[in-house]
Amino acid sequence: MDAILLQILNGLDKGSAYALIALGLTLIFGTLGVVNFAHGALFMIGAFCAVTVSRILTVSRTIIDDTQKDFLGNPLKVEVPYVHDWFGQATGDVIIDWAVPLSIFFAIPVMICVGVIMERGLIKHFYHRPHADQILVTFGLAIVLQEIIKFYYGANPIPTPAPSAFTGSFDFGAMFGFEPNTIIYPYWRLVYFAFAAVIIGAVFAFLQFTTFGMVVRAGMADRETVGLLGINIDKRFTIMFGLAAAVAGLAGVMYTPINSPNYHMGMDFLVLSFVVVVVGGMGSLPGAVLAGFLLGILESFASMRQVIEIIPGINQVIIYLVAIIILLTRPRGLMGRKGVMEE
Amino acid sequence: MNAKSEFSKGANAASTAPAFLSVWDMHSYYGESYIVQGISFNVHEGEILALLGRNGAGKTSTLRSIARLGDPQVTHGEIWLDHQPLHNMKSYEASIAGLGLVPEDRRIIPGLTVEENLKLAQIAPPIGWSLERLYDLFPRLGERRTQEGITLSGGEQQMLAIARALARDIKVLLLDEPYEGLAPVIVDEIEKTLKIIKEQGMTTVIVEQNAVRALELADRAVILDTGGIVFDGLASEVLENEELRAEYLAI
Amino acid sequence: AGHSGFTNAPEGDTVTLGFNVPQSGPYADEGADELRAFELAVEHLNGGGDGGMMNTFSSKALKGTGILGKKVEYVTGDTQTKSDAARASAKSMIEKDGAVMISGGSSSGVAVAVQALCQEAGVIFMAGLTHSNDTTGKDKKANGFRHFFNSYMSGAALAPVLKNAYGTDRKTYHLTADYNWGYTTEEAVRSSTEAMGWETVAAVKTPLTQTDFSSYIAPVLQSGADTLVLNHYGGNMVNSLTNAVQFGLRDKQVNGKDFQIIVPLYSRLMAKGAGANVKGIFGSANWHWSLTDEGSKAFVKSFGTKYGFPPSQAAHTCYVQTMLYADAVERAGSFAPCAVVEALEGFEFDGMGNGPTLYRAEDHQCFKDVLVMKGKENPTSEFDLLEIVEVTPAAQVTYDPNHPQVAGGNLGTCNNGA
Amino acid sequence: MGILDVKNVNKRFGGLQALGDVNLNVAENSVHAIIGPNGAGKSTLLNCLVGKLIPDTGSVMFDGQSVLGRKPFEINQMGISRVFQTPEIFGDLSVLENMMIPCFAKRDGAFELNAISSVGSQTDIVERAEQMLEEMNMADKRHMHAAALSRGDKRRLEIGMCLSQEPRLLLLDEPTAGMARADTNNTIDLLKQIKEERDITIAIIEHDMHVVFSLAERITVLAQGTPLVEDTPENIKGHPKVREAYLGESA
Amino acid sequence: MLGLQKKDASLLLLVFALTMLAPFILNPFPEGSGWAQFNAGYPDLMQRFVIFGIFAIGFNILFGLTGYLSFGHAAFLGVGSYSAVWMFKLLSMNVIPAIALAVITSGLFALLIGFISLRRSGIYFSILTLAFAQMSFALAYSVLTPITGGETGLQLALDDPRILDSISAAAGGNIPVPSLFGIEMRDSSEWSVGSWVFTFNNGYYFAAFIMLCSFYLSIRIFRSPFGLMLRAVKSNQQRLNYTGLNTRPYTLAAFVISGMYAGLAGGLMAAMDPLAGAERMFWTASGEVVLMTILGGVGTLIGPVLGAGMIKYMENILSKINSDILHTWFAFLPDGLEDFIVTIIYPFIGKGWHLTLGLLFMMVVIFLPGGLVEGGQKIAKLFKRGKKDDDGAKAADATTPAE
Ligand SMILES: Nc1ncnc2c1ncn2[C@@H]1O[C@H](COP(=O)(O)OP(=O)(O)OP(=O)(O)O)[C@@H](O)[C@H]1O
Ligand SMILES: Nc1ncnc2c1ncn2[C@@H]1O[C@H](COP(=O)(O)OP(=O)(O)OP(=O)(O)O)[C@@H](O)[C@H]1O
Ligand SMILES: [Mg+2]
Ligand SMILES: [Mg+2]
Repeated sequence: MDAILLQILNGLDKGSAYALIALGLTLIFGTLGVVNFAHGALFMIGAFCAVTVSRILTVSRTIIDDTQKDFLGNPLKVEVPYVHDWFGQATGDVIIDWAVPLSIFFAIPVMICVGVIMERGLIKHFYHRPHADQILVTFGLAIVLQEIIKFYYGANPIPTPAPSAFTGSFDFGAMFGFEPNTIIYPYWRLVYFAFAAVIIGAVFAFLQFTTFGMVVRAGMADRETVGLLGINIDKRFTIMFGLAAAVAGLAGVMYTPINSPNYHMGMDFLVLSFVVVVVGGMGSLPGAVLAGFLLGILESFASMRQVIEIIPGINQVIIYLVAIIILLTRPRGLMGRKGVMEE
Repeated sequence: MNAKSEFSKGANAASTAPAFLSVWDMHSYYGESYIVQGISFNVHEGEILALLGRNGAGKTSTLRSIARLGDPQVTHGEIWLDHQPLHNMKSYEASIAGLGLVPEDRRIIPGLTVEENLKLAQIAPPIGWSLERLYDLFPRLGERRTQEGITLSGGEQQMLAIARALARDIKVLLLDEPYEGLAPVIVDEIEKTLKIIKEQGMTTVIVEQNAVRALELADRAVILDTGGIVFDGLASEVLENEELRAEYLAI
Repeated sequence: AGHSGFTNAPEGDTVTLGFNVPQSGPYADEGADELRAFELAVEHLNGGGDGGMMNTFSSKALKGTGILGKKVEYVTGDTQTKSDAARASAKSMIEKDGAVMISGGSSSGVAVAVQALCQEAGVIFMAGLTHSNDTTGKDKKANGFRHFFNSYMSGAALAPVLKNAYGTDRKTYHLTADYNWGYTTEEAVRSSTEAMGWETVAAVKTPLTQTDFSSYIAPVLQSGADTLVLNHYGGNMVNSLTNAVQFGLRDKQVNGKDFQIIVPLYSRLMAKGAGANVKGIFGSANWHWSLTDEGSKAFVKSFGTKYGFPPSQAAHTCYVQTMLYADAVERAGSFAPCAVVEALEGFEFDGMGNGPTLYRAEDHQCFKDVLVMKGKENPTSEFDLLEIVEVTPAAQVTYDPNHPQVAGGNLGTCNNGA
Repeated sequence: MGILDVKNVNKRFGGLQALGDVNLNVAENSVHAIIGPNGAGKSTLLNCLVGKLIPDTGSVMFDGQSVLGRKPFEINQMGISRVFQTPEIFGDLSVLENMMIPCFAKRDGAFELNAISSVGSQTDIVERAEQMLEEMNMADKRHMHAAALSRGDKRRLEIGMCLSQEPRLLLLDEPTAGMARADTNNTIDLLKQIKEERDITIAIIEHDMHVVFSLAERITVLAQGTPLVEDTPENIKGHPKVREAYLGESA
Repeated sequence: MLGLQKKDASLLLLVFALTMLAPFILNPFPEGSGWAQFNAGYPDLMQRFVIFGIFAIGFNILFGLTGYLSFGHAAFLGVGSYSAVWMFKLLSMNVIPAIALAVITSGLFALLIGFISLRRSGIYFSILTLAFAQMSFALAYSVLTPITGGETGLQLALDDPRILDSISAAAGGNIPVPSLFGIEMRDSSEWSVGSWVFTFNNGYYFAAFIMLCSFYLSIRIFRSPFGLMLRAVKSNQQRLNYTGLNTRPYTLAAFVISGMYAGLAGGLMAAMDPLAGAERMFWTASGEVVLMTILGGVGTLIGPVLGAGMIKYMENILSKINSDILHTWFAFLPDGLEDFIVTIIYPFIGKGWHLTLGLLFMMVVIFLPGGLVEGGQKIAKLFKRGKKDDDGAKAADATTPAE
């Protein structure tokens, strides 16, 4: 029982990551119909926004400490962050500690810019081109973005911890009368879950309660006719792209404390996010979110020792297996709309 | 439009003409195929102009060029609507400037209901007929307002396409084969509507294969053949001119 | 090119070595460090720089005049940490550039694949970072040599230290990367810890492509285990360790003991990726820059002077492998692979950082001291993340070539190729 | 007993009764027209005949065999060909290739793995397709991409494709909509000629009364999903209800 | 010729000439010169060109003709490789049975996966194929290690049974190498002219011969009624159904044929280098063949081969250029300038080769929509301009897909 509850919790949180990534992708892929292989790269850039912010916060001057020696036996150079100089050691440390949450404010404008530039400069010319061309150009872009990050930040993962207030975990089990330590849950993951819920809600509200969503859907189905009705669809597509990039970026920022970011993290998530979007059904936002959570939870169950013992290797394939079953039983995924990318 | 620069800047015959909509020496291409081969004509405020010709004559291409749809690409020429230079505009700007086109294959937007299709037309200003008024004119649409637009019958779709154009406050209405697929009674109905909106001062260009009906409705007619104008005059003239009818319209 | 009895016999006054390292993919930084070491080794062989370990190496055959008087040149390639790509790259070095020796790599999959290729082609393979037992176990090849230690040795070296630190009554939970290296490492650590009385509660395999290990970590406490062994390497290890710390495992008490985490194979770059999470965690390593023997000091000095930071253990291995190869050629007086194999088989040496070392003839595995490491509590710099807690003497990690953990396979005979 | 026998067919879309108890009997070798207001269910009825829709209840027999439950390609292989209301052609292929495909289907059946011989070497097919294009007056366009055809031409091509299959029952959904008068007349002649030369049955939906009255031997009037009357053209023309509900004053 | 139209026949001849003369064409720079780095005329890379060419040609039969974008084709390649290696292990080092089994098993595997995946179209189909391939990869890498060798790949061992070869098995502790009735695949002969060295490798010519056959077959398929039907599927499935044609067997046949091409490529790969790794089935490998096809030109005959060549060239040549080599190239420049130029170029070569690849992808789609073939056609047109091309040729173009 508690084992199952635990995996549901784990699944929810894995699911919120999947859902958040898929949400950004489905805005571009499910709604605008652009096969965006660079989406993972956007997620990765978001994560590196957090890295960059913590680097900026720890920009330091160097002092020589004669009492200590470095590996070559020379006096040790010690780095003192400027924030220490400006705000004092204690406040400075708190600011550095809160780098990840602070990066949200940095990431939003950056990601919107990245999205807008990407759309205006590149994707714009590909709406009416075959999907094959979109794949090639966005894949190329993804590689380029990835390599740029690799060039500046290296290939090694870069630890980007959560504020110390959020380290450690929370004993759920004890709260609900289970044995202590049976159901523990890290604080940061709770934060991530809540954050995902807020973002998902906000995006829904934006697309549901404004005519924006309808216009964009219409524009994707038939740009020409929408133009005939006096609507500047290009502008809205651009906004949509900026929004999607921001969502992807924020997902990345908040993910950094969970897993140290590295330059290929986007590629690692790419295939999975496509699977989530398609299983959710093309063109459906709720579908993508639902599929994210569903796959997250099922993946968690499949990784239970008791399950692996019965079906060895199930944890390796569960996501794909479920995807196949869903796509075979429901022709357009969980909640897909007819006619979107069916040919 | 990369062709913009090629529009002649100085002496433009069109701009001085009293016409409401005027097309002057327009050339358009689909890729490399040269389709609209330098046509000029004027439409005066409040009149109905019938644009006729055989299949493949270039009628649709002409309307699409005027509506600035990008394909075919206009490489040379001027288009003026009520003193506004359409040839410098994109299609959405042309629409805001007052141009309304009912495209030939109706172009109902998949995924949207009937009502959403209409509402879409009322997002950008200027807004024309209200939904109620449109449903009054086409009760079938009112009954089906929540049905997905593309599941309508062919004729119903045609009604929706016309209604959608009227939902915007337009200065000129371009109709590409509006009677196609409509039952004779409905054709009568639409004809009446066109007359009504003409009385209200609407300027209309109608492309129609049912030439007789179009000519009976129209004040003037332009006949196209392989991308060029072969006749420009009063509609009644065409009806009377056996030779012309036989040669270009087979009626 | 040419037919002098063996593949790619050097013709002019130069000899070409092939350095095949991951330049793209997750291990690119490790690869870059390996490449630095290779470049340094070539510099030293050609008489440049301060000579590095050439001065401390017990064999004095090398003179800084290249190898057998031929200037050393090298080509580089990208393994992408994929066996196919690694073989393609190695093949191009052999077929196009005329390399007589291939070295490098940072995974066992690649090492085994390239080693087999070199055996077929008739060139020498000096393995880079590869830790699986298989490389010199069931997949051993006569033309291949490994300086790096292996899973068995990790287990053997760790056990006594763990016993001292955590006692003989522990319940362990293994998370194991679901592929060959993971299997051999789990087996090694399990058998050595079980031998000292620890109980293995569970062992769960995790997919290679897994990035978030939460669903594997969370049930650990429920199982009643008080020790978690992460048989993970690279990105897997960074993530699983980060996740484990996130779940607060290290703050917990189980069975009345502090919960502990163990990482059998450590590397400095991984420790860097995991950041503060490594503090106080035990693991093993092949070599570390803080060793104070003469060889290590010399190497760290020349590497650090040239590049500004201390070398990683991967860099050390690659440097040493290049030196050992060059030395063997000198001693054999020939570049012919079979001559080199003969010179290296059973070769004993010292001064390369891990004390007296033997290249065993039976399986071409190196036997030397193994380090047991611990994440440092108060690092002074970004390189100073691990500290040596124990140098386990070679004798303690030496095993019989027919030991069940490494049994199988056939070394075959050396191949000179064309 | 007719070649096509539709009994008590019902089809609902949600709350809408698109077809209600439709009975229709088409005699062999006749031309049977189905007319009716827009949205009457004419296309829906055809959809039920070719397997695009499955009726909720009722039976559809073709030549003594039930059509229901068969896949579209099986139904076509039984001898029913259909022209759609909006042209369905192979836009990416040339006009000639468009025409060859139905010829292959006719000769080789639903599937034939002929991956080695070249299309050009199938002289019978090529000749047949060329001949069909001649008949449809489209030979000069044989190398064009079908997507680049004008709308009227697309429709002609589609009719030609269906005819080339020499079906026993040809279903035409507004075949001449948007077609120039001259071509409409050609099409009427062609259909007449084909009907005379071969034993073919034609069911046609049309809003163009000129076409209907020059071809049809019997006419069924459909309104709101149910047959209103079935009679000869002469009687239909004079039928007051039909005049009111459908034909309007222009008939 | 060979039942082909003149245009196709000349294309085939061209490809024939190119493959036969590849050792010369790909080695334009004399040994030892700075540019020798760019020579690609060594056996392994030449083999790779033709083998990935086969893979891409086959993929194009499915994707180019029917428009069904499979994102799991690497699975068939992997299965082909595993089958071939098992054949080497169990039966004989002769490449014929190995390749035959590779083609058969991958065909069967494709039949199974195609039968299920083709129930859906568009992106849903793509994700189904992707899912199957990823499952194959994951299992091959882990649970199926006893069959696949897992991480280290499936390799030959000295004590493999090799039933048919047992008598002639090479003595002396070395594993025998794949051969065609005694002609060893890895054997090469060399020809030096001046400072040029040209290598003629048995394996390459064997693979090239098979590639030519596959290419010929693919031309026949493109021009056949079957090919026409596949293009019709891409254009309008609905119309095809109402024209009395059952689309399913057509698409399934195309899927299986392209799966067998992939298996053939996999088998050949093992024949050239008897090792089969699971990474061959990873999604990036499937993605690679998609990219190759698009890069060269979807639906064109020669495009996929060009695309394959391009990507493999970048992967194998560009990645090997290191800063040392750069310095030797620009050594003639004054020091400061040399360093400057090297710093500028350095991020794009060696470990930065991916960056160049990404940029290349973007450049090609942006400037040559239609892929490399389109670029070739544009150049050809420039030359033709002077010759005043006739309209007849243009009209003929419309009936046949571009090359
Ligand atoms: N997308 C296109 N690409 C190339 N040529 C085209 C394209 N669309 C139309 N054409 C060609 O342009 C010419 C004019 O076509 P257009 O559609 O304007 O004719 P139309 O007068 O509207 O005919 P119809 O009465 O049949 O609708 C035709 O010859 C047609 O083949
Ligand atoms: N998929 C569907 N879902 C809901 N309603 C539908 C669907 N298809 C058709 N209808 C409705 O069924 C009715 C009959 O449509 P049908 O297309 O058969 O008319 P029709 O007689 O062919 O008219 P027209 O002459 O205008 O083409 C219409 O009112 C239409 O809106
Ligand atoms: Mg038209
Ligand atoms: Mg209809």
